[in-house]
Amino acid sequence: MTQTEDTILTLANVRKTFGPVVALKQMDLTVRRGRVHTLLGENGAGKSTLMKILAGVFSATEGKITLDGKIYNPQSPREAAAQGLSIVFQELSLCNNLTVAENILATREPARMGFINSRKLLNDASALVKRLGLPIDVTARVGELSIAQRQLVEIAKGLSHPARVVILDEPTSSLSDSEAEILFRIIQELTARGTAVIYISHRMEEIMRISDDITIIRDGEYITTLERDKTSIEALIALMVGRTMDEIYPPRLSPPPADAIAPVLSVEGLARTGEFEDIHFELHPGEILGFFGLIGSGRSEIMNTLFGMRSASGRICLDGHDVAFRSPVDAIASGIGFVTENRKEEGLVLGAAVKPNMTMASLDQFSSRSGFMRSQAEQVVAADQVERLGVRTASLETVAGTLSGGNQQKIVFAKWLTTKPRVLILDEPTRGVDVGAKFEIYRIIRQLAADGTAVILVSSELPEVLGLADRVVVMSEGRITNTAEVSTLTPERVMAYATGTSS
Amino acid sequence: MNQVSTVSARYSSAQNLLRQFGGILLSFVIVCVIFSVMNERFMTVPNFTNILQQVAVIAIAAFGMTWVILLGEIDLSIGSIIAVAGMVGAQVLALGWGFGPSLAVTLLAGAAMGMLNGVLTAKFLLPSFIVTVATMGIYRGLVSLPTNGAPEMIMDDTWTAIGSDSFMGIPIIIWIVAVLFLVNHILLSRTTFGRRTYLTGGNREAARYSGIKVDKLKIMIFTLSGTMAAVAGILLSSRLYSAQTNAGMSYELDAIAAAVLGGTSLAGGVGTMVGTLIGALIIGVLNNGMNMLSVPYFYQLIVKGLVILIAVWLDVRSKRQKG
Amino acid sequence: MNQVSTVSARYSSAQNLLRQFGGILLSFVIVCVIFSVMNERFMTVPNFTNILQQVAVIAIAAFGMTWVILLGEIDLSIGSIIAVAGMVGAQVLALGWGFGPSLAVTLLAGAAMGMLNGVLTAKFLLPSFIVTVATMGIYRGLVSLPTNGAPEMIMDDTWTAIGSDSFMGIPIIIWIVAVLFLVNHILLSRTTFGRRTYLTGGNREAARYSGIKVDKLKIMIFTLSGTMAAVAGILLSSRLYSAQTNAGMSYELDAIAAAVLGGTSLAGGVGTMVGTLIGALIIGVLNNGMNMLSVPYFYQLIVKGLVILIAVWLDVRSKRQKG
Amino acid sequence: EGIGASLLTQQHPFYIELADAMKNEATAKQVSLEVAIANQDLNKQLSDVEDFIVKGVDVIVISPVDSLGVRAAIAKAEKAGVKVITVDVPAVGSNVVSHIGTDNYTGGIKAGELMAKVLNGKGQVAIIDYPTVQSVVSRIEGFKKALEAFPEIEIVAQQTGITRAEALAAAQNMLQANPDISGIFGFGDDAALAAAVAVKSSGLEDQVKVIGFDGMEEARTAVDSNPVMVGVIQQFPNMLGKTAVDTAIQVIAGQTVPSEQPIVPGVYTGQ
Ligand SMILES: Nc1ncnc2c1ncn2[C@@H]1O[C@H](COP(=O)(O)OP(=O)(O)OP(=O)(O)O)[C@@H](O)[C@H]1O
Ligand SMILES: Nc1ncnc2c1ncn2[C@@H]1O[C@H](COP(=O)(O)OP(=O)(O)OP(=O)(O)O)[C@@H](O)[C@H]1O
Ligand SMILES: [Mg+2]
Ligand SMILES: [Mg+2]
Repeated sequence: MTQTEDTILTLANVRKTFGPVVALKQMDLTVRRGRVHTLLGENGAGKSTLMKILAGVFSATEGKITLDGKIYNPQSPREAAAQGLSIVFQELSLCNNLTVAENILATREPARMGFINSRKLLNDASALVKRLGLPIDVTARVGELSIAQRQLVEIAKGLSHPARVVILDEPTSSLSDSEAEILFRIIQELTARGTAVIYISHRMEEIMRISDDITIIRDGEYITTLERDKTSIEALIALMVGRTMDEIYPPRLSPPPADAIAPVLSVEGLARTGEFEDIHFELHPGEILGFFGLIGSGRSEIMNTLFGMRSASGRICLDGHDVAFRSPVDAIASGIGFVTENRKEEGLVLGAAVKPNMTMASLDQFSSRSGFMRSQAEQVVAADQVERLGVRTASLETVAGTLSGGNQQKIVFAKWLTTKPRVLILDEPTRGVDVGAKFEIYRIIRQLAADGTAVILVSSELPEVLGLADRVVVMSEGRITNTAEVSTLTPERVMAYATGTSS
Repeated sequence: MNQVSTVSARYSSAQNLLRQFGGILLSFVIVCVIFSVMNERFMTVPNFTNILQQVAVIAIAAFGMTWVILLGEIDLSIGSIIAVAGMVGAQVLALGWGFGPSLAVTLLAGAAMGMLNGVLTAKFLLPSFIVTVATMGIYRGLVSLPTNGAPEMIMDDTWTAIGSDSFMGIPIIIWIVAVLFLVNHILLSRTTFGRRTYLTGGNREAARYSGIKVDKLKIMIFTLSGTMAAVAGILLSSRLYSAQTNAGMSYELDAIAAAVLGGTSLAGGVGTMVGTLIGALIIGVLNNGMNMLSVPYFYQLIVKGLVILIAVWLDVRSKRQKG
Repeated sequence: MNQVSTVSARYSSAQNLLRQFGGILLSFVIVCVIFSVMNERFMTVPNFTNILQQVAVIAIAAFGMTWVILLGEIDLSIGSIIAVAGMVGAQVLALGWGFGPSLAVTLLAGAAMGMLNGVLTAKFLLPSFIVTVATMGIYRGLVSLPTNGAPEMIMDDTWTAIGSDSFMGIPIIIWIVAVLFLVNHILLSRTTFGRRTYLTGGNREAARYSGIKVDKLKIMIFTLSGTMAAVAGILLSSRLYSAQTNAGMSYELDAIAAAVLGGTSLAGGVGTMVGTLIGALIIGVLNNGMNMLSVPYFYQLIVKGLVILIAVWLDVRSKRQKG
Repeated sequence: EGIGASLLTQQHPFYIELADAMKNEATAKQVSLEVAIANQDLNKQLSDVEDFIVKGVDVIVISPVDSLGVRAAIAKAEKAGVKVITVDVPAVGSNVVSHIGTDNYTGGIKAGELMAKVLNGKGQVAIIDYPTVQSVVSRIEGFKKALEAFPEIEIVAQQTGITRAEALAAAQNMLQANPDISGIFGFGDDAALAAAVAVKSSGLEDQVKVIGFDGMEEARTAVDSNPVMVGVIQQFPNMLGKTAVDTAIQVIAGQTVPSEQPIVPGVYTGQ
């Protein structure tokens, strides 16, 4: 790798271990001013670890880092920020008890002699959000926001102070395309001013669109750096996973079910004040029904309602019978599974091991009549899921919280596969998942559908919805604006329905 | 949208006060009304002066406790610190050091005990519950060493005046509570120190990532709590004209109850000084009112428990209804 | 991958026991060695029988507390439940109901008090800390009503035999501790009930989304804790031949300390019965050993606090080194 | 070998003096004496006694946490062949070789008579009590018994005030609710001294008289210097302690000792 005039950050032989775990084996990197440098690697490759080293959260076990030619070794996030480095963390780092404004300017509050100027704080935050063009209300309490909105807050927070290097660790994982566009515009403005951007994402399309340089990491090791114009998605994937992959969205294994088959789930006139209204759709066995919409369009709320977490007016029929779930217990008993969008808060017990996490929704399967755990059976099933989904974990006893984001997502997935659901609701199932794993998950979704499971796929990634679903429900502001066979849709048409410009 | 004010300004108007503390204020008013109806002497200025004086020690300890709980930690040692502070003051006074120096030494002792709690929690990574259960015993043991368990008389007139004299017609002890309330309230709601406490209590990792020195903050807050406990100990010893080795026993529970009654969440990140003050007042009014009505001791225990349950329930309910 | 054992099997081998409880076992051994060197009567069978009997009440209460803490909750009312249980037993015995029915009524009373805690926490959404601070007072008030604060003698020979007789050369009280330990240990480590407790304690929302009936679980566990406290109360009253209205005062702190010493995390989701038993033993050995050495009372408080700090610190350190 | 003593508490001047007297006497008579503090917890007292038995003391001196509940500890000692002497608080329903104690009921009567005298047989009286301690209950009973002879004296309030701080609050609140109170009886020195503070802070020094029980130095000084404190029933812990150790030595030597050794309290009304 060559040092050039506009080099701002270099890493050489950086290594990081957590006790026995080697997160980074050997990393090199050269980042240049005014360019977007993307890091690409599978889940657990060590990307976030590397970024946290740069952000002063961890210090490297070995290696040398220079910033603007000077040795750079920050001991704390504060020090890193002082040296002109800012970061948008992958795992959300917000305080739910405070407002958006208070979070954005946390530790940088306008203050005199320690006294905070609240008015100025509010004004500064509003101005910042307006300048960035982000659709968020700075007076809202973060705890009341959806995951996607929190991600926007996180972005605002990361960009709240001037920086020479901006790190964005999977900033778009919960965003839909239109919000992502805002971010891409911001990135363009940053690079135009000469700021270096380090970008991490698993979405290949956007990587090809916005990157200048792309570095591949595999198993904590530097593989190579390529210029965007001199490579292709296929080549990148091959480098990243170590093999070639011809098709990201696997083809259907069997023809989509005929409309004649009785729907397993049908919903009529479902409404919840202020969140969604007049929701109606049918779901057939073996079908994959996509739900697309911008953030806050109400999809997650509907799924929570179907799962018995919230009440709503309207009818829900399962196998032709009206049902009224009072809790997830009822929903699960009726054969519904739900991969939630917020895996940290709703999906995983981060402090527990991989195995109990995988079996927690199907404990009755592993219970003897007298209530004892059938450990052997549990062991077999969990090991099988690890194998099947390719979860990267040292063992079944590894604490789930120490796994990389994508691997955590696979565990949540495994948890619901273990329940063998008839209806599986997937809310952003591939959030933060690498292409290899995504392919695995898509393959599993296809397999499930082929076996007769009815799948609802809520996603903010349009290619994913169009690539997998049989039919697509498009939502805008709590209403369904269109339901159609996927073959009749184009990305442009879907976006038009989603933004409410066409109906 | 512009009408919505910031967190700190949000508490300023009476209407907002009502909205935020509706549940707990309601309980307070109900309790006061019941007692007034049952005893005509309850609703009098001298009796309220009385209540404020009696509640002072708990209230001040609860101010310190509120900080600790906001951070998501707990401090069970403050009852013992109250006792140690009184004893240190009495001993230093007995050595003839005079009021000012004795006061300073006592406050320093409280700060040091609090700081020790903080260092053990922050630097040695021990859970604060266990640290302060342990130091609760250690400090309670220490307090008894100088006198072998006996109380120590306090002869200093200035010291004892704190607990019994008045300034501008209002007992000094009430002035102290008022000033400490204001200081703590402003510190919490208007300064970066307070904001850092909320941030850290809300999400420790996020606070660390945002560049807050969490360890330092923790140590500072335990030191603050220890200092508040020392002030409480000074007031108590001055009210009793002596340092008792069993002073402040189980006051930590009253202080926690006051804070939680006032809406402070034990999970950290949520709470206010105003709430804590109201919580402490409820406890004080209850104790006083039941004494006035000659409710037997055991029934007092029962009634107090019931009122705490109802008050917290009203509060939880009113918060849930708002969404 | 196949080498990896299951959660429950992990504790079975001696080596794993050492790995998991290294820090705390080390403290236990050190304390025992020090006492043996300083007093030759310490390391004798009669003295260890002694220690086990003395520690029985705390250990059993701590078993119940471990469940509650694992769930991320706390139960401060168990000291009072211990007292109420003794009093209920004594009163029912005094009515002439005989041993069996009295035992049943007492256990039911404990279960009911625990269940009330659970219902208030789970259904009324009140924080368990405040619920149990309140019921601590309420139950303590209730216990005094039948006798107006006086103790009640227990004349039933079977009841008093529990605390003083032996079976196969080993005191009955030790049999009871052993059996309850095994029951709780197996329940926690091998059943779905135990698994649900760990998972819910680790992340309540995730548990709810996975179809665990969190409210029901919570009520069951508080009921269990109340029942364990009732057993502790029965043992205590049988050891004392009487029901004391101030029995069990502040035992909740000892029970919590035992659990936390044994590695149970107050945040929930982490802990074992084995650890709690070792924690209770450390506390028992300390109390006994210092008595044997005639350490004055106040120094005992200090030493006990210091040992708790050191033990938890050793434990935290050994866990951190492992990764 | 030697004497083991299990005392109720170490946070009260009475028991500190008692313990000191025992230690001094033991030193003087050259016997070994070990003191354990039950801290008002009967279970701890039982454990302390069990530990004494394992250690092999010859005699155990107990000041029971509770008259009835101490039976278990005494039975344990009996089984192990260790003789028990009670001091201050008697044991009910079990055999001890000797009891040395203040006659609390008589002391209460003396307090009542003193109260009647300073009030000239008429007025409103309040009591600060501690209902779970038997010796205190006896004092209050004696006090009330003595006042029965004076129909113009009315007991208008009775509240619990275990620690000095609680007693202060209780006294203040009783005075607030009953402004015509002219006498307060505190079950112990702490309660009485706290009541005197409450009287002063309510500005009722000319109206209210306070009588205490125990008669430790601080209270006696207060009687000497503070006109509100008109008197205190005086116990003699040093005598109790000395007698207890002497009795224990006699028991070890195999001599017979009197089963009751009552120490009648005095009335201290100043020099
Ligand atoms: N605090 C920690 N303790 C132990 N191991 C850790 C810790 N943090 C990360 N790891 C391990 O380090 C490795 C790299 O993780 P990292 O989060 O950097 O991956 P990543 O490339 O960002 O993956 P993803 O794409 O899923 O976000 C993983 O094996 C992970 O389990
Ligand atoms: N816990 C909550 N409390 C209050 N409001 C909420 C909560 N969760 C979501 N909302 C709000 O409900 C609305 C619908 O959000 P929902 O999460 O269902 O949308 P979505 O289409 O799934 O989009 P997203 O991509 O953000 O998940 C939004 O306005 C959101 O702010
Ligand atoms: Mg990552
Ligand atoms: Mg959503």
